[in-house]
Amino acid sequence: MVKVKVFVTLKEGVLDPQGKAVEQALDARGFRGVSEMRVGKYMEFYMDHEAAGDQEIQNMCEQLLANPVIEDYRYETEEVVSK
Amino acid sequence: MVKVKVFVTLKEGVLDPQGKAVEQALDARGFRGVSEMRVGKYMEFYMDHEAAGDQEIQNMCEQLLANPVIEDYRYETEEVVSK
Amino acid sequence: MPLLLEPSPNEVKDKKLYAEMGLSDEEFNRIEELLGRTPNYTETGIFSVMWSEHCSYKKSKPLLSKFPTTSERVLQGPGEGAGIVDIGDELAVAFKIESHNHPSAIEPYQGAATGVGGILRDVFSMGAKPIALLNSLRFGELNHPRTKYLFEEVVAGIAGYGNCVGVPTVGGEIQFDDCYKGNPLVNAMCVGLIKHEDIQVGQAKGIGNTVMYIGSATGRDGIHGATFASEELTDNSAEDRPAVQVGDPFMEKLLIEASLEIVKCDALVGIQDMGAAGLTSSASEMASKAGTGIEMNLDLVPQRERDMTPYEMMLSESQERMLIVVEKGREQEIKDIVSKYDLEAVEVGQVIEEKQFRLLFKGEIVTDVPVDALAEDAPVYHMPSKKPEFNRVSQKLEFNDANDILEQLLQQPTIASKEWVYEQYDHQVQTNTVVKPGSDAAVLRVRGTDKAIAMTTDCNSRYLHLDPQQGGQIAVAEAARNLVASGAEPVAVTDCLNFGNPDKPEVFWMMEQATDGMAKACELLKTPVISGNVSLYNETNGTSVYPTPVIGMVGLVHDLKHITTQLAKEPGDAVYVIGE
Amino acid sequence: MRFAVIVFPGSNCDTDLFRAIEEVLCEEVDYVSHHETNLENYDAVLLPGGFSYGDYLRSGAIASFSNIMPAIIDFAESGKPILGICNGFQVLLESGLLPGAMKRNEHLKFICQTTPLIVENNETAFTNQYRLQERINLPIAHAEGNYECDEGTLADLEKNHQVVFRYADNPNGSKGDIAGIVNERGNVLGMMPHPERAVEQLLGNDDGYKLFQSILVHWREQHAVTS
Ligand SMILES: Nc1ncnc2c1ncn2[C@@H]1O[C@H](COP(=O)(O)OP(=O)(O)O)[C@@H](O)[C@H]1O
Repeated sequence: MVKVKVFVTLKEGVLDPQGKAVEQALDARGFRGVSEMRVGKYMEFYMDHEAAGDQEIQNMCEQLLANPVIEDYRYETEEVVSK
Repeated sequence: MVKVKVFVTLKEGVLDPQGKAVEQALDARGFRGVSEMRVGKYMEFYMDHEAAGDQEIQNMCEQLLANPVIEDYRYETEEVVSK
Repeated sequence: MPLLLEPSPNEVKDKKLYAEMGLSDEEFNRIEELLGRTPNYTETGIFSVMWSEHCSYKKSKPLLSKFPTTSERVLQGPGEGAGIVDIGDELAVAFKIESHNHPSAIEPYQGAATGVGGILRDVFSMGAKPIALLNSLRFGELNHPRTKYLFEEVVAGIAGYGNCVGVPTVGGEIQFDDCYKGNPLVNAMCVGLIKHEDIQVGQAKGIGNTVMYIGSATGRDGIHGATFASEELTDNSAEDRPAVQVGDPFMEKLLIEASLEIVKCDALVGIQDMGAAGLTSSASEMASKAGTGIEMNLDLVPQRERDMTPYEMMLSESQERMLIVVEKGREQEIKDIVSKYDLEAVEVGQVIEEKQFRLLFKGEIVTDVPVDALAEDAPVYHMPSKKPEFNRVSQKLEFNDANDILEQLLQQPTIASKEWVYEQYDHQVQTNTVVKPGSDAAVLRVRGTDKAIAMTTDCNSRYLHLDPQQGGQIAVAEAARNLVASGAEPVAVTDCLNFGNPDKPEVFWMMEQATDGMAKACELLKTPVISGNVSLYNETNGTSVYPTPVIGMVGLVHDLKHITTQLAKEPGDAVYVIGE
Repeated sequence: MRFAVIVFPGSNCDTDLFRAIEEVLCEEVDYVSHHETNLENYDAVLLPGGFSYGDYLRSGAIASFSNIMPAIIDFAESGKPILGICNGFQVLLESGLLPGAMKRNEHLKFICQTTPLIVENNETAFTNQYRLQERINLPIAHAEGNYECDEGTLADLEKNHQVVFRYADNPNGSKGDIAGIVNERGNVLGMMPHPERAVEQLLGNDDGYKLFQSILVHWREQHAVTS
C-alpha cells in the first residue's frame, strides 16, 4: 500500500480570505509575528501499490482534488508495509 | 524567518463526510483503489525566528488552528534564509 | 474476541459499573428483578440509555401530563416523532422542538448542526416534508471570548446544516444572560407539511416483517449521548466525551428524499429515526408501541469502524440513520426506492411475536430482554419539591431621560437586531416564505391553498426566574401574540423544558410551577401541546440556568390577505395600543 | 418551449426553479436526473442552486463529473441556452464551461439577503427584457460566491461584454463586482443571485421574472426565424 498526502493551497497572488481571517484571529489572541498565512486543504489516503503512479496521482489532483484555475497542489507518497 | 506548516485532520473515529464523498467521486471518475480518504486542513505561514518555539506553535494550534475536540494536528518547521 | 474483554455480569454488579452509566443502585436492582438475572454489560448499557431522563422522562412525566393535548385539530399528540395538527384541505402540519444543549457546549458547530439534523428526522419520519426550521438559543453575555465563540459557531452550525439540506430557517430567538455562560441552550424546531393519508407512525407491527436500516454506517460517535444529556456539565466534560458526532447534511438530504418516497410505498409498516440512543431506542420503541418484539443480527448492521462491540453499536449516536419495518417479501421495493438516492437499505432483523428485544452477534445472543422492561417499565419518579428562598432585592428604577434608556435598551444584545444571525440562514429556499425573519413570526404560504402558516419560538426566562408560574404563562401568551400579530390563529404548541438538576427540590419546584403556568395558558388559549422535549441538568459546576421552557407555536392564517408584519408602513399612519 | 432542470444529489433549488417555469412562466419543464445522458428533447437547460454532493471538497466540483455533464457540454456547444444559478454557476465554472472559480465569501460567512444588481448587458438570451444598466434586486444565498479569475480573463470578460450582472454593493468580495457572466458565445449564463426566488409579488419581489421571460422571448425569435 502507498499512503498519499496531498496539499492544496490557493495560488500565489490569489487573495486568501480565510488565511487573512486566521492571521487576524491569531493576532487578536496575542500571537504576534505571524505573516503570509495561507489556509488550504490536506488530504491523505491509501492506494494500491500498482495504482499509485505519479501520472495517476497528478490526474487525480488536476481533475478533482485541486482546481487548477486558482489552486496549486503538491503531494508526497510513502510506502506502507501493510495495512 | 521560520516557515511553519500545520496539518489538521479529524480524529480517528470521527465521521468525515468530505473524505467519504471525495473517495466515491474518485471511484466514479475511474480512479480505483483509493481507500480511507480523510480531508483535513493545511496551513502554512511565516513566523519570526524568535517567536517560533514549539510551545508557541502548539498553543496556536490548540487554541485556534485546530479544534482539539474533534481534530488532531501535526506541524513542521523549516528555517528560511530570508524572505 | 472483543466480547471477552467486556466485563462479566458479575463485574458489572460488583464493581457497580452501572453507576458510571448513570443507573442508580435501586434501578439496577429493579432491572435484575425484571430480568430474573443479572444483566450483562451490553444489556446494562441498553437499560442505562433507555432509562435515562432523555429517553424515559422519568422525572418529568408527571409534569407533562398536566398539558392539554387534544383539540379538534390534533391528529397526533405527544408520543411520536412529532405532533400533527389538521389545517384543512386534507393537509396537516407536523412539528416538534428538541434540545441539543450539552453537545453544543462541547462542540458548538457540530452540536448545533446535529441538533438540526435530529429534529428534521423527527418530522420527516412522520411522513411530513420539512418546510421550515426555527431555533431558540441562549448564551452568556457576549463580553467573554468563549461565549462569542460558542455563539458564532452555533449559528454557523445551524446555518451549515439547514442551508445544505434545503429547509429554510425562518425564525428563532436569542437571549444573552450570564446564567447560560457555561451551559448554552440550543433548541431546534422543525415544521413539516403532510397530507393526511401519508401520516406514519413508528411501529413494528406484523410478526415476521423485516427490520431494515438506512443511512450512514454506525461508528463509535456519541456513545452514551443520552446519558450525557442527563448529567450536569463539569469542567471535564470535554474529556469525558467520547468521539463527538459530526453531521452529514448531504446524507440527510438524501434520507429526506428517500424517506418521503418510501412513505408513499405501502410495503412500509413503520419508520423511525435513530435519535438519542440510536438503534436501541428506535428498535425497542417501535416494538413496544406495536406490542411485538424485535430480533436483530448486529453482524448485519453497517459499520464504519472495525471491531465494534454490541455495546458500542447499540449505544452509538451516529447521525443520519433511520430504521424501518417492511412487509416481509417486499424488501426489494424499498431497496429500489432508496437506491435512486444512492442509499442502501439493509436487512438487519425481524419483528417477532415474543415481546423480547433480542440481539445476535457472531452467532451468540448478546441481549435478550423484555421490550416493555426498556420502555414501559422505566421508572417514574415524583421528585420532592421545595420553594426556593428567594433572595430578592428590589431595585428602584430611576430615570429622567426616556430616550437615553431606550437607546441603552436597544443596545442590549438580547434586544438588538438579530440580522447578523439570520442573514447566515437561507430563509427563502423552497420559495414559500412570505414573512421572513425579523418580524413577529415567520409566515409561509401553503401552496395550492389560500392559507399560510405562521410560526414562532418564545420564552423570556427572566420572567420565569422571578416567577416561574407567571413566566410560564407569559411565554405561551407571547408566542400566541406573535402569531396573532402576523394574522394567524394560534393552533398548537411544542415545548422544550430546559431546566437545571431536577434532583434539587428547588429546581423541581420551578419545573412544577412553570409547567402549571404553561398548562393554564395553553388551556385558555386552546393551543394544546402536541410534542416537546425535556432537557434537564442544565448546570455548570452546580449552578443552574434560569428555568427556560421554550414555546414553539404554530398558527393558521386562513387567508393570505390576513398576513401582517410588524414594520411601520407609511409616515402619518396612526398608532393604537390594544389591551390593558 | 421545454426546459430541463438538472437534479444533482444535494440540489435544493430544483423545485423552486421548476415551479418558476411551470407555474409562473407557464412553459413545459422536466426534472432531469444527473444519471441521464441525453438532453436532446430540451430547448433550455437549468442548473439549480443547492449543495450538490454536499459541496464537499469544493462547491460544484463533484457534480461537474456526473453522467449528465457530457450532454450539458454538447448542449452548450449546440448554442442552446444554459442557465446555472448559484451552485449551478459553480458547476459551470468547475466544468470549464465558464471561466474563473469561486472562493469563500470575503467575510467567510453564508449570506442570505436581497441585493441590488446592475444589468450590464441586455443583449443576451437571458436579459433581453431588462433595460441596459437597469437596477434590479435579487436574493442571494451562498457561502462561496466570491468570484475569482486572473487579470487576463477579467479583461476578456469586460472586453467581450460577458459580465451580465454586477453587484451594486459587492456582498462577497467578487472580483470586478461580478454577479453573473456568460460565455463568449453568449448562450451559457452563470449567476450567483437567485432569479427563481423573485418571480412572485406574494413573496415580495418579482425582479427575476424578466430573466425567464427573456429566455422565452429569445427562443420564440429564434424559432420564428428557423421554422
Ligand atoms: N415538554 C414536553 N411537552 C410535550 N410533549 C413532550 C415533551 N417532552 C417530550 N414530549 C413528547 O414525548 C415524546 C418522546 O420525546 P422524545 O424522546 O424527545 O422523542 P424522540 O425520541 O422521537 O426524539 C415525544 O412525542 C415528545 O413530543
